Amino acid sequence: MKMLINSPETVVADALRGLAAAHPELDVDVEGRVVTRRDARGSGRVGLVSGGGSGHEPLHAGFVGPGMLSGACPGEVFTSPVPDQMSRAAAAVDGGAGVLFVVKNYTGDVMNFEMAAELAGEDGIQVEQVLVNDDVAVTDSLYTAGRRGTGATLFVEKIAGAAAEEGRPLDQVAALARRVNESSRSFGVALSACTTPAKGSPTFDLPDGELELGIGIHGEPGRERRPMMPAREIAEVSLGPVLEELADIGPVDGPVLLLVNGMGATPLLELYGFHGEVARVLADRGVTVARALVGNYVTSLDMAGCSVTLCRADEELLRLWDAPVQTAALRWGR
Amino acid sequence: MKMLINSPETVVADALRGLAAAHPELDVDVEGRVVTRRDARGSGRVGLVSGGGSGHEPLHAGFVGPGMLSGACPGEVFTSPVPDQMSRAAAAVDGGAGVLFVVKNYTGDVMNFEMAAELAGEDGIQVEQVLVNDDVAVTDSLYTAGRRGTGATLFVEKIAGAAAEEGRPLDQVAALARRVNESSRSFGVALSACTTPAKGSPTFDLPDGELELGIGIHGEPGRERRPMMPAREIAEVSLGPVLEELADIGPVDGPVLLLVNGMGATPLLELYGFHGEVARVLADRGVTVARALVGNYVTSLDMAGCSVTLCRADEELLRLWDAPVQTAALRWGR
Amino acid sequence: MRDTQFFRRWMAATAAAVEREAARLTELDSPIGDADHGSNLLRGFTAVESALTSDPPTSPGALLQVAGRTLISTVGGASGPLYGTLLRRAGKELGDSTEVSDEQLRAALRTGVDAVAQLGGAAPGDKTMLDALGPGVAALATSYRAAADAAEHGALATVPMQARKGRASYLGERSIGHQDPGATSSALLLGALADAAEGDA
Amino acid sequence: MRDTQFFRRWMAATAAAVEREAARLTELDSPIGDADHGSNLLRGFTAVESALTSDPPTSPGALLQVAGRTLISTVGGASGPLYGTLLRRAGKELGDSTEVSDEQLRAALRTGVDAVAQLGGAAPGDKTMLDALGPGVAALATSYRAAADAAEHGALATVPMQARKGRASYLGERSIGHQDPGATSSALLLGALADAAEGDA
Ligand SMILES: Nc1ncnc2c1ncn2[C@@H]1O[C@H](COP(=O)(O)OP(=O)(O)O)[C@@H](O)[C@H]1O
Ligand SMILES: Nc1ncnc2c1ncn2[C@@H]1O[C@H](COP(=O)(O)OP(=O)(O)O)[C@@H](O)[C@H]1O
Ligand SMILES: [Mg+2]
Ligand SMILES: [Mg+2]
Ligand SMILES: [Mg+2]
Ligand SMILES: [Mg+2]
Repeated sequence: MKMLINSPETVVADALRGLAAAHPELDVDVEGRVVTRRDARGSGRVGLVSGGGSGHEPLHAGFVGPGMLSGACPGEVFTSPVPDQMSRAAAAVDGGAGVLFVVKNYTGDVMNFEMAAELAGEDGIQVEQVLVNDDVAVTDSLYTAGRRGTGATLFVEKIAGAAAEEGRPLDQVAALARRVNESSRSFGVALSACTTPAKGSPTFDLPDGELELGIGIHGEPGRERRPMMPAREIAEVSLGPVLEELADIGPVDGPVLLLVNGMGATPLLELYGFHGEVARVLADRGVTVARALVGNYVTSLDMAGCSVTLCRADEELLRLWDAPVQTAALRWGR
Repeated sequence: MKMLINSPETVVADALRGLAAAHPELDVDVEGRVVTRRDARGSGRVGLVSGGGSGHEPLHAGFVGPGMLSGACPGEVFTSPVPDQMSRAAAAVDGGAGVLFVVKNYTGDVMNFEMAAELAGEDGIQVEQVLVNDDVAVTDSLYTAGRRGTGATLFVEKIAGAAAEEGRPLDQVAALARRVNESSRSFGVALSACTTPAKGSPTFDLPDGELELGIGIHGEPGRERRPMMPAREIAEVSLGPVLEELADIGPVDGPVLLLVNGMGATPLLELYGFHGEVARVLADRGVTVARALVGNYVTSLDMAGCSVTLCRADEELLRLWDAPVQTAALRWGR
Repeated sequence: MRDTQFFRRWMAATAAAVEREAARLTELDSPIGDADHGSNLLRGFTAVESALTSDPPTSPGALLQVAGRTLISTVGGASGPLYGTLLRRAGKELGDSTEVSDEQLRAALRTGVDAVAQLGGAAPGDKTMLDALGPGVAALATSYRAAADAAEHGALATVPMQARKGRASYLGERSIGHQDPGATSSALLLGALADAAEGDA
Repeated sequence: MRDTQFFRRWMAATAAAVEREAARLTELDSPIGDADHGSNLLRGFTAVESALTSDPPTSPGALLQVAGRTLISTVGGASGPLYGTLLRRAGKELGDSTEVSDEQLRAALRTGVDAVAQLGGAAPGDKTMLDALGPGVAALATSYRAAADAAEHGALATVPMQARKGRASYLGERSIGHQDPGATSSALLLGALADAAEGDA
């Protein structure tokens, strides 16, 4: 597999250099692997820090800026960042009101963020953590590492970011973030595997007539392989378990936030067509989509495929969703 | 090749339905294949209409909205739209100040827009056209169809759109659009071919160790095949002819606009790394990048690869570039 | 003399040939184009068939004009305006008469081909549909079958040419060695004409 | 008694084994993981080597703690904190003495393995590195080579297991039939320890 890179070893540093060149408004510490907004320190606002393996761009660095993350810590490709990164980011963005870590639920991320929280605590920074675990393809039981964190991360970061921007205190920002996570569920489908720079070949074989249901965002195979289906069936098959699990929490009778997400190599032409099918299924089931976002936001390198995330919203969440955001990848409002 | 579609025949209509669902602020005529902003008619502003084959998303429909296009006409995949679409769009967005057609220089687009201009003229709408032809990989001679229109289309649509939004008259908006085009040059590189829904297999074979230099945005092979190279060399090889052709017009001693564009399936991680190399080459050559945009904007379905577009800017162009824009794919300012 | 039904059969035979050969036309459009010629013409001639069926024109000239306008409104790309113009101009040339002579048809098609050359700016040898249409329509002076053969021959003769118009021209020398898709579909058009004429005989 | 040099050789042998086997570890991490285990450990043990070289610790305990901290600071993922904790806790256990007995080393590693179990929450049979580390460290009571063999055996024994921790657990039953990458690298670590011990003899 060919890649537009210099070498597998320098991929992350090279991308950070490019990010710095494209976004002079961001503080990019290429050595230390930390991206922060410039105006966080001493702002009095809660700092919002996330991070995870690289390869999911624009998540997370593309979401750093007013109204969303204060800082992001990119690890190696599909490898959680090390604790030093997060404690460095926490120190850089602590405005005096404490820092919230947004952690996707993967063994590595959880352990590394936990160690970082200890380090930051030793530095006198008040740290809270929220674990994102929205992926219904994984059974949440004692016998797994628990549901993975996927598309809901974007909802959590946007809404908690808006709350932090408003000057809400740490406990409230953390509570909101947890509420968004608990209200969100996702399901992902792969039409092709992805290729990591280190491996140089697809992470799994997916024959031409088949797709993988219930994939994560790290090139892991899914729970089940099925014959290829048209977009309208993929929409049914994806939304089924998402709506089922949401219904377990309570009736889905209010407005929802919807993310129709591309895994990286799915053309927007296809993704919009898929979104049309998702919207149709939801309308058929009487679900009111209050806001929809369509695009490649939580990706898996060059994987072809898509995921759907729904979040049960209310007035407050919608207001915070609509609040201005000004990042590399997500921008609206003033 | 698997695709996230219902059927090759319905791809464009399905995508338009999805666009309509995701963007209630747009008028989407699925039957008539026209996307327009709601507030164009009777606005007194110049209408800006573009279009072309589908498969280049977010171009053009993703650029419809305040500060950019008034309307877009998506053809079938890689097939210029038919004249009826553009004359329909012209009628829908004519605010009384005339309409400018932004046409990428391809035989089919040129002929279909020309026929549409005649139709619109018969309807009493004043129409001007600007031809975008920025791709230096094609020699502009009597013996070719002339340079293709690629990345500069985004610059033309953004800057002319800002001028139209300001209420400038048709002749001035057209002159600005032409100036942006004449000041812009592009070069594209493919790491993989793309697959059209109709054909279902890659448009050309590109072995693992090779890349295509000088490709267009329709899955056509390029002018030359070379052994695969690292990103830093691809940056050199791409910028060389762009800077050379720009120098033919005059010294590149002022600020430039830079678009580092992904062809659709190139992960942002790679694209940012590539941008870092582009920025380095330009800095080495003393070129001042005033504004840079990095992302998948002028794509070729699921092609892996990139293109670079430079536009010699001045105060006026930079001011219009910075002016607010509010579209599905490009948003900034208030 | 050829009546409206003859032209109706010509268009039907063309539509059938395009349907049969669509995949091959798209395949030919891949190495030197954008892989859509077959689906473009399939969409166009399917629309022509339904236009001619739902509201059958009553003269050869009207029929060709409807076919041409329908191609322009449904095909897009380069081939839509070009084939549309070919048929529309030929149709205009035929006027309102309900029957036309072979000689009139030949003259009308010559006018159509000239309009294609003017609209697209291509010359013979540029590796376009003109390299089949030109010799094909010229050979109508001999017979319909001769025209079909000449067009077929003209299409084959595009293989060694370097393209100077249309998308294939972007490839420069790399366009050499491939048969032009538009010239190939032009041969289908004139082949269908010969089939219609032989059916008439 | 084992001096600092012994531990230095252990780490060097581990780094060499990881370098040799990195591609295989990543390969094992593809069907049931995310294809990075080899490059993760390569990055980590390369950093350990340079940390130990640039500022050589003067006791076995200090050395293992530096190695552990370096892994934590450079590896990331699941294996970084886990291997880092293994070595750091073992190092802490060894204290400041410049020489340690085989018995002390064995006890220290047992403490390290317990810390790994506590941090990761995995139990034997969950198809993780613990399935090689556990039997391996237990067999240290017999000999270093026995420990290496037991770890190797433990790694092989993960093949039929269904994963209940880490990324592989997402696959449910589809994780069966693949060898766990972390258990495989744990066997390398204990193999390197045996090599170092045999070099000492
Ligand atoms: N300028 C031109 N003059 C005549 N024929 C042309 C010209 N440009 C292209 N063609 C013909 O059109 C064919 C391509 O048609 P098609 O694939 O449907 O359109 P597009 O090139 O827009 O994708 C070419 O094979 C060629 O024969
Ligand atoms: N909870 C856990 N307890 C013990 N070992 C674990 C646990 N989770 C994962 N591992 C080990 O880590 C290995 C994977 O390491 P690595 O690939 O470097 O990290 P990641 O899974 O984050 O990509 C697995 O093969 C397994 O042996
Ligand atoms: Mg990993
Ligand atoms: Mg085309
Ligand atoms: Mg074509
Ligand atoms: Mg791994």
